[in-house]
Amino acid sequence: MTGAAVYSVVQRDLLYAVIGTGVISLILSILFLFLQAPDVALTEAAIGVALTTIIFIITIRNTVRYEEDSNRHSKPASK
Amino acid sequence: MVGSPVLFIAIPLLAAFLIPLLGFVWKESVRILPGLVLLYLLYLSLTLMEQVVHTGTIVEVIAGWAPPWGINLVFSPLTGLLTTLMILMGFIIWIYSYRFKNIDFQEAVKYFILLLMLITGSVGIVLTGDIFNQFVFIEITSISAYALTAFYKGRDSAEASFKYLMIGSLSSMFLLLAIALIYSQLGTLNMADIAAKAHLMKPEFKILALIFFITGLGIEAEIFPLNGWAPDAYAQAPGPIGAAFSGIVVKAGVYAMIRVMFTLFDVAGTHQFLIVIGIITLIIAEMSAVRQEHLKRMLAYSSIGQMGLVIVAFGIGTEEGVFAALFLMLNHAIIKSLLFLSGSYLVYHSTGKYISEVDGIARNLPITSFLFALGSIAIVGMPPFAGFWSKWSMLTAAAHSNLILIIGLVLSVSLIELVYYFRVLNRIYFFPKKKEVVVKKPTINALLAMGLLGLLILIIGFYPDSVTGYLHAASQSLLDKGKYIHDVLSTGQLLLP
Amino acid sequence: MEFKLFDLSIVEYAFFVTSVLIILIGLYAALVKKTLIKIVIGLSILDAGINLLLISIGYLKAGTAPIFSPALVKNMPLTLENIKKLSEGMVDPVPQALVLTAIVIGFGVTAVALSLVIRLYRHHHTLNIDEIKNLKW
Amino acid sequence: MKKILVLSLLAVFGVYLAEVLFKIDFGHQFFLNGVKDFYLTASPDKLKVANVVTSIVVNFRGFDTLGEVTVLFLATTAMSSILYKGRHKLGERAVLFSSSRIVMTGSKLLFPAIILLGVYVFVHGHLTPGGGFQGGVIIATGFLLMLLSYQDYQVSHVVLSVVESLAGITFASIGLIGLLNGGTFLHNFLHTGVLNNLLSGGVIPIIYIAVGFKVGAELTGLIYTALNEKD
Amino acid sequence: MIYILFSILLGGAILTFLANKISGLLRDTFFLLTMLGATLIFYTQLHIGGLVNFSIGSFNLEWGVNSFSWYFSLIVLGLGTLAAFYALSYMKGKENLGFFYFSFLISILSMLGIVMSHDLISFFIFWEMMTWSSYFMVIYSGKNVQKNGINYILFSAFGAYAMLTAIALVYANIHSLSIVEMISNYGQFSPALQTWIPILFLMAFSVKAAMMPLHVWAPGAYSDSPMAYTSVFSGALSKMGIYGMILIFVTMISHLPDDTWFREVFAWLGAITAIMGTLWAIAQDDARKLLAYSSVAQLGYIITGVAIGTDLAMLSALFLAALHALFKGTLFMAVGAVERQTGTVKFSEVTGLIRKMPWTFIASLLAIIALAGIPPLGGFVGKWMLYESLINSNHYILVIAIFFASTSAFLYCYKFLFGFFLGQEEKEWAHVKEAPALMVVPMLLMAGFLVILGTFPGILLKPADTAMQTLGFAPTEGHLWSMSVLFNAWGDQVLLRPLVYAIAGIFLFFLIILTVKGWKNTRYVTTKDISSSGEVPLEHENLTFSVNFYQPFLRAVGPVMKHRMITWYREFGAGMETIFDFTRRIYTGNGQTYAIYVMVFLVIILLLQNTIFG
Repeated sequence: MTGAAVYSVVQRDLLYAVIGTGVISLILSILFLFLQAPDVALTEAAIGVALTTIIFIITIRNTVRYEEDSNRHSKPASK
Repeated sequence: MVGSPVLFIAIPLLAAFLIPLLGFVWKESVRILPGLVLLYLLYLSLTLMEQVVHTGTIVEVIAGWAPPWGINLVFSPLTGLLTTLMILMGFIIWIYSYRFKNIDFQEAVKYFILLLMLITGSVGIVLTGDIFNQFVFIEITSISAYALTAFYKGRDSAEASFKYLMIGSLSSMFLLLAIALIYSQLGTLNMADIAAKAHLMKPEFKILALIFFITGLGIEAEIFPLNGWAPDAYAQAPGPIGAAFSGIVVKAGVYAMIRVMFTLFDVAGTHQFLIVIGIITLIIAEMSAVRQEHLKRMLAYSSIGQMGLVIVAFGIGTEEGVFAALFLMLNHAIIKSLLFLSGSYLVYHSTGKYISEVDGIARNLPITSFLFALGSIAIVGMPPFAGFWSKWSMLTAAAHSNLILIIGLVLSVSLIELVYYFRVLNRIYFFPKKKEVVVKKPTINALLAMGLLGLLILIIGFYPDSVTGYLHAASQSLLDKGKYIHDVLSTGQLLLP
Repeated sequence: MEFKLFDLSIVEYAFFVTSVLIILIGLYAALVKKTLIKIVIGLSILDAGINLLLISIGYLKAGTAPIFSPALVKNMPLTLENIKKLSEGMVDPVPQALVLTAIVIGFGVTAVALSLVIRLYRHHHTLNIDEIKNLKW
Repeated sequence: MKKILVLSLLAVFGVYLAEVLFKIDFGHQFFLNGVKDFYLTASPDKLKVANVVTSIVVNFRGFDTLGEVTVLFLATTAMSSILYKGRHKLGERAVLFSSSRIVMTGSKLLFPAIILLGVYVFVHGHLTPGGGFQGGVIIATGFLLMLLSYQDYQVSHVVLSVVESLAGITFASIGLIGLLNGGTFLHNFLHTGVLNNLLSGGVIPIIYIAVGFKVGAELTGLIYTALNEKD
Repeated sequence: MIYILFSILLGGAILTFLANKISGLLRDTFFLLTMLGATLIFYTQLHIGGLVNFSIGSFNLEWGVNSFSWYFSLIVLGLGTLAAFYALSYMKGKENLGFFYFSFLISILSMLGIVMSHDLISFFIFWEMMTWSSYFMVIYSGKNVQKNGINYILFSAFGAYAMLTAIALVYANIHSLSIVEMISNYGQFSPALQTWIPILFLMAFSVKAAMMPLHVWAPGAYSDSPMAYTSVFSGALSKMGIYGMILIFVTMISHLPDDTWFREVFAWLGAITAIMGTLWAIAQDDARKLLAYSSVAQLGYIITGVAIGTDLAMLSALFLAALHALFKGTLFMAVGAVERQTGTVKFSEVTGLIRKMPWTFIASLLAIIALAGIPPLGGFVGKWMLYESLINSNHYILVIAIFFASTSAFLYCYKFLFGFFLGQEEKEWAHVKEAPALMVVPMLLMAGFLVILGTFPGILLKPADTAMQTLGFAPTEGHLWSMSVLFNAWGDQVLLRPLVYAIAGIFLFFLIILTVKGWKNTRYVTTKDISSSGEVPLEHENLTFSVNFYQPFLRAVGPVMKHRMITWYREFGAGMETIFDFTRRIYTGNGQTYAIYVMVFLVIILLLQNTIFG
């Protein structure tokens, strides 16, 4: 889980980083099951894995995919 | 029984859920409904306040489970006072924004829902007697605040909002950590219960939880190194929302912080700590305000500074100090709201909201300028306006506790404050107009709202006795920790199905 | 400062260690990474860490989930004593309820944050936080 | 430089946090008279709700849930307010990936099943793991599936907001009825029935169903808003 | 009665303000009626010793009149009424008149309030009302607001806050705000408080009295307000500072074990103020500035008198205070008259108005004579008493300093008279007429009163003596002020009246001779033609004699004057602003930096937790 977290922080392709967070959520929900918290596991699985990831992906789709791109086509901030 | 404190939360929520539905039927209702709700709640809070001052704290139990188990709402003289203040400010802000900028219907729906929730969240923070519930209300307030900050599309509002959100997320992280630490030790989330059992906590847990609380709530209360988001958010939010931030949201943040420090834990040194951070906040904020080019940003820094002053007054820790702090909060809410509301009309024509563009605007906007001047003079603490009495009570409280240095500092900072407010006033009244600017005349409802605030300043200024009774009751109820615990935990009727 | 970091009980505390590490990683991303999306990712990782921490605090060794399911009750008459006996073997349900709330709130905040990111990109054509500072001083 | 500063800050923070956390006896409860014992007994005994988490979420700490639903509602409102550009242009949705016929058909088949699963989850919220949130989220994923695979799939905004509002109003009204009926907000004024029956727990399942609808509608609306966002 | 007096002034102020919207005549009527009504009530109805009580904000407020406050009210209302008449004519046709009259009346009200307050809180409130009403006047013209206006309000606020601190300290210690109780309990304060409370109060009062390190607001503020108000500003409002100083010196400082130290410092500050004020006045080209600096100097004498604090010195201070109100009021009015008739107040532009504005000239001549302290006018009596008290209390060096200032004052007095009224008549000013009667009559009235005072100083000395008795001085039994006799330091009796007559006679004689001689030998030469001196003037070069008047003298005192206090303050202010500007860069605009601040804050508390929460 920590590995997934590190991966999604260092990964420069934002899409993969987001998938990384999805993996974190997945592992987290499994951990929740181990910790006898089925309700929370269910919620985390549904929200963390599915919805959060999809919203991130939509955002990336609307902005940029690679971290290096984040300021590449920056024109002077339009006022 | 006139009504129960839970109505302060339930009715606005009901209204917020209703607004989109009603919007399909009658568009105007979207704007009217929040006002009606707030008016009713204002009536309710005033009657409850009267009752509470005479008969003692009302503890409202949710779902029929007695306090340590169920969530409870506490309507004490203190929380009641703040609730009344917040709802009053909310109502005035509603009046002001009733026709604010001809925003289209879809935007109006969102604006009024968010505004209503901003107020409700703040009221919830104050009323609730449960730390996790308080966290939930803080989140409600914050999310509405993020959205309202980013409400205007043309400005850099999204930037301000994002900064706010970043810091706000850190705040909620710290709050959750603190809650986790407390729960791991005491197994309870009820504030009174925690206060009663605080001595059972291991000291390192207690102090770490306190530190997390200070950091988390300090972000909401805008104490110095944590308030980077505040000037941006104040300046970029629409005018009435700036007023709501300084009149409602910060008050809730400061209340939460003070409640944690005064009631929850019995850690030594909190008072001195409050004084130190309060002074730092005060000085840095006022220093930053002096050379400010943007009017609303200047007001924002001034607002932060005033909150620093409030925190210093709380830090004095005596009943007089708390009284002064509450009085300062009350006055600051009224006066700073007036400044934000009138100020946003003064710089309406300026895209950058520059102070240099208000030159000679008094000729076009005489009433707004007059109200702005009234607010400036009052906030600097000149008698016989409202600000003077609170500053005076603060000074006597400090003098009583032999904190002479604080008096000196506070007054020298007041001098700084005076300089930048009067610079703006001079510009408004005496500078020649640079070019023909198209000024926006305030609408009737905006004038009404500002007039009400101006009237309040005068009333409190000339007849401070009108509020001091409530303030005394409130300050006693904050300091009487034993009574708080007793009041909450003795609400023992275990209502069961 | 006494440290049990190298104690054998480290295994027992794996959940705490993991959650603290994840909180720190999330914070690092939020405080150092320049891309707005990375910052938001950091914040959501942070949330995950805190949720794990809360649930671990409520854990009871060899406990059961706090559900009186038919499988658990097994046709026992549900007298108060029986309930008490069963409940002693259950993990703490309160943190679970809290985390349930916290997850949803965290999701709400993330959604708002991402919509702000889209707005910022539309306005500034960049996602670099160092370049988005029109508001300062 | 900044990295080093941040790393050292985080190190201090982490050490202090870990130091204190390690003093928690993991896997053992050590506080006396905590609230959880009461919840664990009162839930099956008084409320006749098998899932204690549900009874906490909906009844003991129902106020939190009301707040939480509000947070989601606000997040939806906030998101559409932030991304609002004037009038929506329909049919210009962002295309994440072009979907094949197989995917389309598959989604069409899966969709009712997912919705049904969601409904099941929140109807049985007081008996089995899961509840309003989980069910609502599952419903939302169902809609998400459809939205992703069919580019011209539209969800009526009116219907969404009506469902959302009605569910919210139901929640708040049940609370207020409780206030009128039993003197406290969210008072459980219905007969609680027998443990592990579907019709048990008084108002708890009703509230959870309302929550389910509300969450489902809100999340669907949220995703819909996000998906309709396009430069 | 005090209620009625105050409500008349407050109500009149508001009515005047509102009437401005309806008609100018109505406004003027209201204004005049208010002033006259207040004055009438004051003289006929107010009883010395009456007290009224009421409470506000859980404070008990107490107002009353004693002979000490009566004396100062007399100055305020006397000068105020005359200035009101003057203002009607002076202000005619200007903008925002409702605002002007409103502020005028409020400032009169607040000054009366100050002297009639018997508790600290209403004292402070009236003090602040006085500050902002006079601030409105300073910024009325709209010129130099950002500079002079801010200066004025900043210094006033500084003083006010010092006072507020003192009041808070007093309140925290004795739980009462009554001035009487403060004085009677003063002995019980801790030694530190016994020193600091008077110092803090004196800071507030010396700002208003324009004492040396705190005087820099005065020239700008005096010269920027409309002249109709400046006469009150300089004449009466600054006396509020003197009022407070007297109170503090008599009731507190004199009870201190080491009060000589205090007295010496303040006496010297007063003397230095007098000298520097005089020197600066000499250098001015603007008549308003000249008078402003002269006011600063005159207040310096009074402060010295107050600080010395013997019977005679106090008496002379009180006498000079009233006198200063009279002559400075007259002079500012005269400048106002010139300004109104010619449109300028620069000596280098206006000359030779003596024939155009003879009455103004006569009034200012008399006022100047009084100012310079030349017999036979009142100024002489006051200064004489001051010198005598200084010599009696062995302050010989102080006498020299004061005498230096006093004689140097002749220079600017002469400059004032000569610059405006004497010299060549310029064609440019041929059309100038005498000011309207409403303006001239108040000036002449005051000037006339100055003449009377020169011979019969008892008219003022008697109430001043009564006032001093209220403060606990022994009655002076008349021998100090018995109209005709003055004691000098060596115990000889000098008959004042013959002396006065003798000097007046000499003066008249020379005047007649000079006039007659001058009449015969007058020859018109334009002041701007100096080609006969062999110089070729440039075009547009102003060559009036008033340019570089007293150049040699100024060159001589130049080194002293090089260091202007105001530049120090300005540099201090600029330095502070630079610091402030630097400070706000903490808010870098980068959200991430703010987040790092949060972590830094957290870590600092974490590391210091044992110190903070130990």
